[in-house]
Amino acid sequence: MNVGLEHYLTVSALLFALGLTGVLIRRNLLIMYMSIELMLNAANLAFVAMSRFTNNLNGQVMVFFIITVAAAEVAVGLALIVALYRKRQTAHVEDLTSMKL
Amino acid sequence: MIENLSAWILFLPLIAAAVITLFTRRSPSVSAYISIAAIAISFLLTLGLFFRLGNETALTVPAIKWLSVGNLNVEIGFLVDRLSVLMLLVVTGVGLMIHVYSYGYMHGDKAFSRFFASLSLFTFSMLGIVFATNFFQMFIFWELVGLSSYLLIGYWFEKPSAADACKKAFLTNRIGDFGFLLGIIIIWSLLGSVQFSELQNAITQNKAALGALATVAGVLIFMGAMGKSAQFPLHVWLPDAMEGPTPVSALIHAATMVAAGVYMLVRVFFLYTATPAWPEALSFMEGVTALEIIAWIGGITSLLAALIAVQQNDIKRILAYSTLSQLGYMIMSVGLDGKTAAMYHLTTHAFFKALLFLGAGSVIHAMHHEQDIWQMGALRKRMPRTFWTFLFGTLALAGVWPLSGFYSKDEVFVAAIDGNPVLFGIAVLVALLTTFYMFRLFFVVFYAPEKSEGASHAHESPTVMTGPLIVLAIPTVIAGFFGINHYLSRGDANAHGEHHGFVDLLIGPFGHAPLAAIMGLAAVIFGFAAAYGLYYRAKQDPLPNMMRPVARSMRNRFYFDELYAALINLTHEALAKIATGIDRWIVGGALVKGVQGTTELFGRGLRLAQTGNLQTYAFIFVIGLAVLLFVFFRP
Amino acid sequence: MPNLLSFTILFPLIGALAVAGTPASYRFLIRIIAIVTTALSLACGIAVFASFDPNVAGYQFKEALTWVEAIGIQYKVGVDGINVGLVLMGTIVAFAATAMSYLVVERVKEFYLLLLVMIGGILGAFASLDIFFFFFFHELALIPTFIMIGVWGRGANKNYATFNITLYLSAGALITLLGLVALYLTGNPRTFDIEELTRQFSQNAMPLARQQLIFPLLLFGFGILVSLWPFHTWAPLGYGAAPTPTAMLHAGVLKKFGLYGLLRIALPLMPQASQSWVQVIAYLCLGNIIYNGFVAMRQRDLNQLIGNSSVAHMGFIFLGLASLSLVGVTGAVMIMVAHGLLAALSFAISGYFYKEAGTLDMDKMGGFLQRMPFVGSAFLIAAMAGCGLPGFANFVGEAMTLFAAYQSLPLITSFAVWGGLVIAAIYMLRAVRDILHGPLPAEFDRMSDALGWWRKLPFALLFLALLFFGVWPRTLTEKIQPAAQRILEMATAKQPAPTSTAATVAQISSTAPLERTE
Amino acid sequence: MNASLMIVEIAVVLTGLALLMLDLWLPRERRPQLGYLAAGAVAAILVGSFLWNPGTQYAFNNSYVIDPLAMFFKRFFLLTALFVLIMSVDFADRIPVGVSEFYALILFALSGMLFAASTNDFIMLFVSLELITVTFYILTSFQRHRVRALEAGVKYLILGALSTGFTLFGIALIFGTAQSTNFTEILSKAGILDSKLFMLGIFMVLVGLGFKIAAFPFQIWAPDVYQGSPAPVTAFLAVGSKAAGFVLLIRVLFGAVPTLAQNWNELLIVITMVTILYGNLCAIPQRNLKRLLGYSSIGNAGYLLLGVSAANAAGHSAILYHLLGYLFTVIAAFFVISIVTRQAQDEDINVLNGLHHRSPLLAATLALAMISLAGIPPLAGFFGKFLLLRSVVERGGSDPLYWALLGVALFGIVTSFYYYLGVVRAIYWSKDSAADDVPLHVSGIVRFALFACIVGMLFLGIFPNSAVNGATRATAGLSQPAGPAVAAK
Amino acid sequence: MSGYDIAFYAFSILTLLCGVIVITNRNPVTSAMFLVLTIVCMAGLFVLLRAFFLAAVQILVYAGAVMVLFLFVIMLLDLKEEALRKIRKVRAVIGALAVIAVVGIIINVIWNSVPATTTPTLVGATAPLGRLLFTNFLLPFEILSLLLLVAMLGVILLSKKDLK
Repeated sequence: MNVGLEHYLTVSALLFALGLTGVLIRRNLLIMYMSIELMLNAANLAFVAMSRFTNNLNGQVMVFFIITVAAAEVAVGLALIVALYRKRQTAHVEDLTSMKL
Repeated sequence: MIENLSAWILFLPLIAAAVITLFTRRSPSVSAYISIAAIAISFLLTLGLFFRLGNETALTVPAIKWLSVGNLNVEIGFLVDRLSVLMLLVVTGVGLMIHVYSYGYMHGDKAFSRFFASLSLFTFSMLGIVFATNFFQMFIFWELVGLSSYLLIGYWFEKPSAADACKKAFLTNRIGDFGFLLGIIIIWSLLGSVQFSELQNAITQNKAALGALATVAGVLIFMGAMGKSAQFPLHVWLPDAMEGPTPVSALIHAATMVAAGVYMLVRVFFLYTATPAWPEALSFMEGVTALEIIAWIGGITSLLAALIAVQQNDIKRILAYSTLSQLGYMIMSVGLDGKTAAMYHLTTHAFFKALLFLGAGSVIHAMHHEQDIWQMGALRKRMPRTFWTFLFGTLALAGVWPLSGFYSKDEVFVAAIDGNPVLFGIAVLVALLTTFYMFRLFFVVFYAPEKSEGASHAHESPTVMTGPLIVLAIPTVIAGFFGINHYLSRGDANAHGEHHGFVDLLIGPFGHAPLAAIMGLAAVIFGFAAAYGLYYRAKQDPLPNMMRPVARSMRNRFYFDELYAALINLTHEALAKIATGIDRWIVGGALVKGVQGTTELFGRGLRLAQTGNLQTYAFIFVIGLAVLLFVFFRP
Repeated sequence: MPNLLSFTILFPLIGALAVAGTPASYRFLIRIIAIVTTALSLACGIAVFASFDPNVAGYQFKEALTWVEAIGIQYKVGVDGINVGLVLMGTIVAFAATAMSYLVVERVKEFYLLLLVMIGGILGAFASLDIFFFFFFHELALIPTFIMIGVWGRGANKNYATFNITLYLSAGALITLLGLVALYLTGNPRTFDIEELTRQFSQNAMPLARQQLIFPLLLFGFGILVSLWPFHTWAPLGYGAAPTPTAMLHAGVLKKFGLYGLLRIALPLMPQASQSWVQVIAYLCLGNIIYNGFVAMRQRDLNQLIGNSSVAHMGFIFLGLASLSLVGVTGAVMIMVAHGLLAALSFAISGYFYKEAGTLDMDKMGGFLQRMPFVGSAFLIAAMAGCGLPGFANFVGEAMTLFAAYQSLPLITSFAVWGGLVIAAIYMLRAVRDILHGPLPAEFDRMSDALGWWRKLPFALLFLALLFFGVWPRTLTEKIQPAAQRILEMATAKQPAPTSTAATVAQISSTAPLERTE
Repeated sequence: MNASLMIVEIAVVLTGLALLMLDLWLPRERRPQLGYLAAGAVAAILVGSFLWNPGTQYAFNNSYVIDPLAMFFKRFFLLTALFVLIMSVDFADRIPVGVSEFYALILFALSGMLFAASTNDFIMLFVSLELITVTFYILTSFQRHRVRALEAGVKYLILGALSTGFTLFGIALIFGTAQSTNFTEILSKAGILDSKLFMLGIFMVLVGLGFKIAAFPFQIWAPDVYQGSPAPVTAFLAVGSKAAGFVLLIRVLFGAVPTLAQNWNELLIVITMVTILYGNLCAIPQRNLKRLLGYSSIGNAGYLLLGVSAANAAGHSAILYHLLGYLFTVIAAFFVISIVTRQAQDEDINVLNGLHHRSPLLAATLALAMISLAGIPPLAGFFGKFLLLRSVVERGGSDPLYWALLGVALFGIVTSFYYYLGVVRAIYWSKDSAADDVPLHVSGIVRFALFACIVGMLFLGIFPNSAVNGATRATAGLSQPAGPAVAAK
Repeated sequence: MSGYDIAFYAFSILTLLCGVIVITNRNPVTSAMFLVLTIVCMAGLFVLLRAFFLAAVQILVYAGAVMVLFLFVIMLLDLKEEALRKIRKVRAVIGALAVIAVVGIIINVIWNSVPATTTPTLVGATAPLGRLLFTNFLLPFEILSLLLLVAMLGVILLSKKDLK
């Protein structure tokens, strides 16, 4: 069996699952955020594979966009986390429950 | 034509009531004059109507179309025939006397105007029943009579006993009216009309028109009479109704209103000629007719009331039970197919019982509202006019020849002897008891030594009160000589043209039914003898010592009030408690509050998901997603 | 230029605007505005009633204005025999309630504003011939009710009562709304116009499946609004807490909206469904008459008693409707009018008692007739009318419904007669006995009767109207009868012969959405 | 490429840039006034947009579309931003630094929404969505001296990024299966719905949109973020961001895969039901005003989803109408809350006690807003819910599932009375008044905005004709395929 | 198995392994470092897919810029190792089930309905990519520039030391 689209997509899905698991099990905001980056990368992989196997370059343009957006998002996100850390001296999610119910 | 003035007979008292309520509340005398004038004019017009009727059976009077929807047509009509004219005479005649008497009796009462307004309202309602050409109209005025009775019994409403009594009277009547209305509804649904003439035609043409419901409908209609005429088992309200002013007791609870039941039964007697057709399942009821039930109820009531009367000490209550007993006679008579006899007795009874009540009122007035006969005594000398008129009343009630009561009671006996020997026996026993308790009362009040200060300082009442006594004493004595029964039955074709001489009338009873007449007189003699022996000079009641338990039961009215109280507690109060409980705890509580509470609880529960913890949020996000994915993309 | 009927609705709303523009400190002026506008409305109502011609088929005083053309909503009003009496009754009660509003002393401006809006909504609801406005006006009247109970209400559990009545009635209204929307979508072409819908469905009966869908929605939606058993608990609770004018208007007029809706919409448009639901209605109405009668017997608070008795009276109206006969339906409309006047009178009196005595606990009261012969007598009259005494309009209506219902529902009717004659008498007379009769407790020595014709007017007006229709019922029945006849002709129609059996089966079993491919 | 079609967006972006420039020349204390400039510009653009009637045109390789629907939402967003800017000026004293940036960010978010309104391509969808989302991360935590603001920002950030991940993965699947990301092309691809992978892709895109509109099970962020954000941002989030989600949802579901919208009725119904229930039930015991509105916004997302579930023309126009009513209502509510909480430094319902005495205008506005939210005539909320319910009844036929949906919707509406009227109660008949009975000062322009909101609520409720017509016209272009049941007939 | 296949499996397994370490290692710095490795391995997969330009961008932007930023922040905040915590079993099971369900279904769908593919000929060269970017995708590109501006503003506002 040749390596085909489904193989790439499977890898991508597994990577996506890893990211999801990370969000669920980690309590450190930064690591959670890194896990989300994993998910974005999974999407990137899917795009590139799709692009390759359907002979459509648009997918690669999309990946380009995603990387840009991810960069922007990371910048904002990290700034936020840092700001919060300065205030609360913590980056752990269970400490961030001043608003609930 | 004078019959076209029938509406005035009916509405004059109403107008009087309205005028008094609206304008003359603050001038009592004017109110009284207006009220008296209204009933006097009504009486005169009735007399005119009587003479206009002459030998005719009925007159046609244009009716007012009142309600007409679909096949429900109701008119306010004016039925003018012998039956109604006789009843009109009784109502307006006796009523006029009582109005006049009241002017004296009630003098100085602070709500004098209200009294006369209510009295006029009552007269209006009562006349409406008499004039009724259909069931619906009769029911309307039937209820209005109930209302006026309520108002008059509760006239001294600040007295708790009076307030309770009027409530009791109205409610007991309502139970009867329940049957009455349901009966009317059944008849309407079967025959499509409420008009007496149409119903009579329908039943005459087809005796089985009421089918399986004939007896049921008949008994239901009778329930109306049971309430108004205070028949067993709805008799309990009447004695309590004596809480009202004495003229009211005389007019409403002796002469007229309580007789309305009898009048109604006579009026709709054609219903009871229908043959019942019981359905297969109820074939064992075959042969049971409404009339039979009516007769027995009447008989039982008369006996029961007479027994209770023997051991009462309140002068008005004795008379009240006596009224019950006499009403029982009338009802029994109707049940035994003796409707003429019933009406006859009704008429004479109206006179002498009104007389007795007014006499009692006179006594009470003199005794400063003391009603216990064992506080009175030796009033014969101090109140001669009252004494004499009262004597006539007593004799008439006892049925002493040749007073009016003898003749009418004899007619009842005749009906019983023809119909049912057992009931005849009861009737004779009641006659005996009647004589006994009436003379017990009479002796204790007028002959026995005085037993209180009040009794020794009593004075004869003013003329405005004794006048009506004397006027009423006249028909009490002579009403038997007019052949009222013949006047009524002369309407029938077969009796037409028959003429009776005065002497024929005088001794007639001994001629055509000697057994009845003789038994009646014998009962009077025995009763009188017993009363004379026991009470002629009695200082206290010897009877309780002689027959303890029986007397106690009698004195306590055979415990009917207690029984009913228990019954109501067991049924309505219990159901009400259950319903309220359900309302509070189940419908209002478990359901409504439950739904609200559960909703809020769910809200509070759901809200717990909002822990504030980001990880939980992600968890919920993913779990929700997983569930949706699983449901919609499951392999 | 709007016609008389529109003016009947408009005057209170204009009054509301005027009140809104008046400074709150001009209390007297505000009161005058309210009274004058409701009086004008009353005059219009009387004029409409008087000039209504029962022999003309269809609606009179019609007026229509397009509102939302995209879905065909229009402001359309008109009266026929059914609602002409209700509008008149509404204006009478509205005037009386406004006149009784002197009992409210706090935040007068807001109160009158809400009161006038409520009145406008009530009258609009009864006059509307457009389903949407029919509902819209009802809501317009309902909301001020809630607010008035919440702000000016009394009693310890005022808040609970407010929320209870709000949630309950809103639920009812929304269920009704669903039914009405479904009804609108069933029309072909779709329309909110009641007249048009009636025309459509009298020509082609509504598919059975659709009837069985919409009818229960309307029945229970409206049923909640009318306190059909067992959805009644809001009524005594809410009325117990409501300020007097609000209770008068709601119990008297607004509550009839549900019944009016059933009669105007549910019965004629969904005949087969109506016929199949009649038994259910009949049994439920027995719940109202008997059960709530019993509950009323146990009440010791006058307002609770009146509230429960008013629930019980609704049973007779349902019974009349369930009879599906001319006499019964005419009687039902008659009771609607009569009970409106009666309920308003009862609550006006209890409000007055409360003002004078400071309590409505019947265990504490007694002998009031000595201190207030006028109001006391009025209460006696109301109690008597409440237990169906002839001479008052209630009797005529109740008797008619009972007469009519016996033919199809003998057993239930027998119980209803018991409930109407005996149970009603028990609780009404107990109230009279406890409140009016007996000795007067010393603490009530300072009470005074309604003095001056102005104070007496609302009582007298309601009482006289009750008496008028009781003594001359034909003034009302002759107007109702032709309209009721028309409604019944539709309501008792048999299932029309289907063009083919297969078509009917398809119609019934189809779960087709309401969309039509036109 | 007809870039002139983007004139509205360009104008907004230029305004934003101009603000950033002007900031440099203005003294600190004058900077808050820039908001008026921004508001004025937005107002001018709004007015201008009415003079421009481009019909239906496409640009940028069909990825951008101007049609009545787009124009409706563009005007909607402009109006929202106008109100939000006015509110922000009033709020400026509570923003310690970067007021002009705050205004500029609002404008940039607005431009993202404007693009979203014209989206006709999944790539555009992603990009405009990201522009909105990232801007909101910043706006949410703009008051960085408040821990709650930061906390809200972080929560929004993590969950937002999570949902972005799903959206992206979904777009990838769509791209791979449909070989295109253009809505119009996808619509014309026959048999694409046979691909389960494609459907999975759409589903995952819906996850992202569901997050934006706060639909179950992605609603969880809303209460915290609403509570933590500055009032103008919350208002913008509640109205603008939600509407953006809805316009994208409409475009995707009814513009690209209308048949799927029909086939997925069960999915949509279930989500709608749970969303309505969740929002309304959780709100019952809620005491914090902004949080309450957060739950309420979840409930309202549910109501709006009714129109999506109905998946018919009536449903589409009902969504638009209801959103319009929701705009005035929620903006009005946040105006009042923003003013009241400034003085009280607290957001508990208690701060409303005695508001009636302190400022009748504010009291009346908030009360009207609550009544409108509760769906009581004659206010806008009533007619909106009426139209939504109507669309479901129309679709439902005798299908029990739709009637269950209606039942739940009614239950939700009735339940919502409980807490909306609780607010009204606090305003008008609370027993103990707030500590100080100081009258609240309301500036002229805010007063004007409040009046505009009230007029909007009342006008939409009493004269819904023009708005309904507008909504109907705007959605007329959407495909209206016959429902499956009709096809079976 | 061709060399291509071997390379694919190698890169895939490496990517996933590194990913596992990212989410399991308790030391944030290690996590970040392994994320960089993951990204680099992915770049390898990109190369296998003939997306050379993207592979370069991936390494330059992602591994180079983004991850450095991450590391920088981790250092700045001086994050310690995450303390072990009690794992609530129910929660763990449900979470695991949920993730397995999500991924299982996705993979299942992928294998069941993967789109028909043609022989891959596409090469992700820079020139065609650039052409596309500035023609068909000009609008998203411009919007992204706006997004970057926003991000810049945001970062400055959120992290400027003294608030003026």
